[in-house]
Amino acid sequence: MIRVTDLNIEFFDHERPETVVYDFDLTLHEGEIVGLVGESGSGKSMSALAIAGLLSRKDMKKRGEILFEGVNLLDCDRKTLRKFQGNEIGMIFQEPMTSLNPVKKIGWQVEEALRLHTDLSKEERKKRAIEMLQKVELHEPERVYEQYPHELSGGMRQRVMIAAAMICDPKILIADEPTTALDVTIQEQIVALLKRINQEKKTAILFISHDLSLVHQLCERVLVMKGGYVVENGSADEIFYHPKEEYTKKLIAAIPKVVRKTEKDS
Amino acid sequence: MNWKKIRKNKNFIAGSILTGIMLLLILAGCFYTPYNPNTMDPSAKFAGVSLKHLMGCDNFGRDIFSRVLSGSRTTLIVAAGTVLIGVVFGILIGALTGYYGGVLDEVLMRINDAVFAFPSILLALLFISLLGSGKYHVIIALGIAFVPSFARIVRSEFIRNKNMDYVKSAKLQGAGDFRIMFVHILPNTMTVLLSAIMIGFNNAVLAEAGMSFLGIGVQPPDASLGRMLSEAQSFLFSAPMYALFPGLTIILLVLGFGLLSDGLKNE
Amino acid sequence: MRYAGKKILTMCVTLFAVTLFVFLAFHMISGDPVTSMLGTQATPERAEALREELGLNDPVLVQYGRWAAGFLKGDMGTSYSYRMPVSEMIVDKLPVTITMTLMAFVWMILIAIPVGLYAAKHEGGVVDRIITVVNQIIMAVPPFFAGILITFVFGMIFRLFTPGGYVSYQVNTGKFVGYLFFPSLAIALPKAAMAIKLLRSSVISELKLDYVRTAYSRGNSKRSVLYRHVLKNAMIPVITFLGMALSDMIAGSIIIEQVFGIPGLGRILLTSISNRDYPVVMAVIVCIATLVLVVNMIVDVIYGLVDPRISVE
Amino acid sequence: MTENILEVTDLQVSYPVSRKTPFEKKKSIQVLKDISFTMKRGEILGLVGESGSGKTTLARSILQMIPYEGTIIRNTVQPQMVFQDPYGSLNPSQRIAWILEEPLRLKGGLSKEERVQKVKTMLQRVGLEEKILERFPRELSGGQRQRIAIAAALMLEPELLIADEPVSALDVTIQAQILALLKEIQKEMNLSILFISHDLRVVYEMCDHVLIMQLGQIRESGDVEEVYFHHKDPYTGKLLKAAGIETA
Repeated sequence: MIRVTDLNIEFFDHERPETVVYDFDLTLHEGEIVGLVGESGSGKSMSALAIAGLLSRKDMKKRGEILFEGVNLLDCDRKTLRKFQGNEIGMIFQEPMTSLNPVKKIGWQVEEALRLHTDLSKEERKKRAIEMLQKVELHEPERVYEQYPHELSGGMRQRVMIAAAMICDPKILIADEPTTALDVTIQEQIVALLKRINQEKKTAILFISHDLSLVHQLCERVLVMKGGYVVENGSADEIFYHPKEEYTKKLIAAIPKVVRKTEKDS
Repeated sequence: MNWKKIRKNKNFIAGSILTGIMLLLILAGCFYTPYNPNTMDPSAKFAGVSLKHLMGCDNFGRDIFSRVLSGSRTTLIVAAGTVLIGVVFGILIGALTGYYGGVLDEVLMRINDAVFAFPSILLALLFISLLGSGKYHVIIALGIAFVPSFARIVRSEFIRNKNMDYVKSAKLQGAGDFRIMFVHILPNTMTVLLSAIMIGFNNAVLAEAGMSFLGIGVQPPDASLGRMLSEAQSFLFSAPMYALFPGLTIILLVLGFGLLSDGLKNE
Repeated sequence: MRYAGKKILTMCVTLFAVTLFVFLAFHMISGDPVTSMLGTQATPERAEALREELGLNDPVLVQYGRWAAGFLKGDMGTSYSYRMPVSEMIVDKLPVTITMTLMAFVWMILIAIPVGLYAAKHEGGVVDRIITVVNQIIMAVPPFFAGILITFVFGMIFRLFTPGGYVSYQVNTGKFVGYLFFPSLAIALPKAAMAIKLLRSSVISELKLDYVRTAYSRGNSKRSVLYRHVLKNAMIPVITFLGMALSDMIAGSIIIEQVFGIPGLGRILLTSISNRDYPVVMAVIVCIATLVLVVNMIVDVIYGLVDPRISVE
Repeated sequence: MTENILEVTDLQVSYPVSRKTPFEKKKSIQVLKDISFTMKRGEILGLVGESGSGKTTLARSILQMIPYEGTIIRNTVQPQMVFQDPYGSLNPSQRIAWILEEPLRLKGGLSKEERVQKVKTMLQRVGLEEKILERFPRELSGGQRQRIAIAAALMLEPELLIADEPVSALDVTIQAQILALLKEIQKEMNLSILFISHDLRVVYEMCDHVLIMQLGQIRESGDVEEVYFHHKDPYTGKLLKAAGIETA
């Protein structure tokens, strides 16, 4: 459905050009959940932002192709790109705290994509927004609709982000470390929610995380990145249990194992 | 600070050069002025700009260049005194209220806010009408008017810092309150404080000039840029240069400090 | 609403503190008015009788109460030098100061908001750089020097107005406002430059925040990100500044009045300071202080309306 | 040497809630409720909980940084602390040498040379080179900063170290290094460590005993093995499941 070939991203932020993503390839099929794993500075977020069409800085050079419904998102004009953003491609971010506009009501933010991409009337938009808030398992959606971001907890905010990203039924959802800032139990709920959305709507999800064990729980396919390169690419089980690359092995070894010590000792 | 960063900081460079030149000229003016700033020479009344009189002469035939030099010195002394009072008391109040919080903070900050809400010129006018005019009264009046703005800045920096983990570890290591305040936290407020000091200089220069312009600031025989401007206003049509030079001097002084302040902020 | 009430209460408390301070300060320095009133005819008995009559033997706080109550009723005492009620003098001049300051405020907004937004939108472009440099210079111009320059350029060279040709609002309101056109510009220019700089940097720093990225990810155009998302957030610090600028301009009008020969509150204040006409000085300072506090209170309330995080606290 | 280094009995901590008007009754929120536990000398005790569970408040009351009710018996010199954010815990305006020397300066009684010598020894122990002494915290990587923070905490040779989420801000590979370092130092110095974390895997790796906290109360405590594989409290089970740890 979306095919990324040979994506290269270069920066001119400092005096010398600095490449942050090299030869990135990815194909995402309908209804699939793909994980993108790496440590900080591995280029995973950069690649995700590029796919979402959110890298537009002047000091940046991009090469390659991101093909979605026959259009190359990397070099199409902004207007075409905007038609996809929020409509066909939704995105959620790591910090639900700062990713919502602090001075706008939740309802306004959730229905924004509808306002931009459809001709629905105000009432219809509100109806859809409240339905969506209900779907992401927020209690009292009517109340939340009228609230401001600072009145919600971190987990609730991330649900609002998901509702806003999913309101136009996008074909792809890009989730950039959506659970890193949350507690484990909340994290589990959000992951379950993403899984359910994926199953119900056949939305393809690109899940970016530094947490290999979390990615293993959620994803079918995994890409491991390091220093801008994809070092390993395969099914989640394969990578988690039989890693081929040295770096992947190191990553897995760094996760503390919970194995009975009696067994370990013997 | 490293040199590479400074070289890129255009505001800082421009500000340093401008302020440097102005300060050098004013310093030189302390030891030598082409003429005595107060000597009148009827033959040179309204003399134009020439090599003899770099900025011409005023209505009494006094050399404007010499008067500008001596006036800027007065202005700078007043500004420095004002900022000194503001910074010293501002740091004390800001550090104590920010660090300890509680009732002391509530009370002092209420007063502070009340004073802060007042335009400094109005406050200075109030003090002048109580104390009478003159250089030292201006310094005290403006100094008091400037304390709240510094206290606010220092206080918010202290509040930001006191909750940081490095302060907690210093406490655990056994550092006392005063050591934490002035050895651990204060250096961390320097960037913000220096930038505020530069802005303070600016406001002090402008306020002093404004008060002298109104005739309630520095009194003769001290020359003052503001007073020169108010005298020059009467002769604006016949001798526009008389107003231009003191005015330009104020602009250059303020511009220099303003650029420095911006440069320090970006540091 | 609760928040607004709180702010009004704070304002009243501050106003009380300020007036008390002003009263006590002048009470201390003004010495004994009885001696100067009786002059050579002073005998201890007559002085004592007059003191009793004027209530000068009461405790200071009672005297303050009487003064404050009189003030509220519009009785601000009698001017020593003009021998007329202070309230009449002030009521006559207050509209001048208020009109001029409001005009300056409008100038500031009209200049600052469009230019600041334009500069932020085209950050790093040629126009933005020119604006930044010009701005930096204008900020350094003292308002009274701006006034002198304007007098010279527009008054003497282009002859667009007659310096010193002030017309009272009681005579001709149109000409009165016309004359204030340039003085208010002189007050507004340096403040407008500061507002431009603040708005520009506020918008630019808001544009770097996460919620802007979210807005783009929903398909917003640059324009709608700026106007529908960023502007309201970016205005929060600017509103604080505009409020402070307005109170500064009220005070700054004192100086500009001198430059353009406008007989407003500033003129009375200055003559009374040099004449040691304390009832007038006190009244003018309290009036200006009240104006400033009301402005601050209004700004606080607007602030609470714009930023939902404030009103909840 | 099996004496208890820390005995906490019936600890209660509450924070006052700010009142809307001065006429309202004073209210407070209880953040720690009936906390009792003991910690043995030389052990690593894990403290697990989600945000708002009161882990950090517990640490602060042990360090006597906040008022509390109940008794805390500390059979030790002043404990030291390692914080989560290794940037905030190092004074940004000072060089590393100054930061490491400061505890010794505060204690007094040592000459400049002796202090420098001690700093150098400690630097070696945490695996850093001497040239780092002239740098500022902002010039170091996250891992290096956390090593410095550990070194600074150990300068006064404490017997009890409280580590509040010391590796949460670090990448997994760096995390593994810092954990290894902490374990090594703990053995070498016979240090007792109260290890606060939200990460159940890390706690299992590091600790001998563990306390599971929720909403200001201890839900379960005991030997790590016991708690992880035979948990009695459903909340522990929920946490383990959420972390994807299979203990069946």
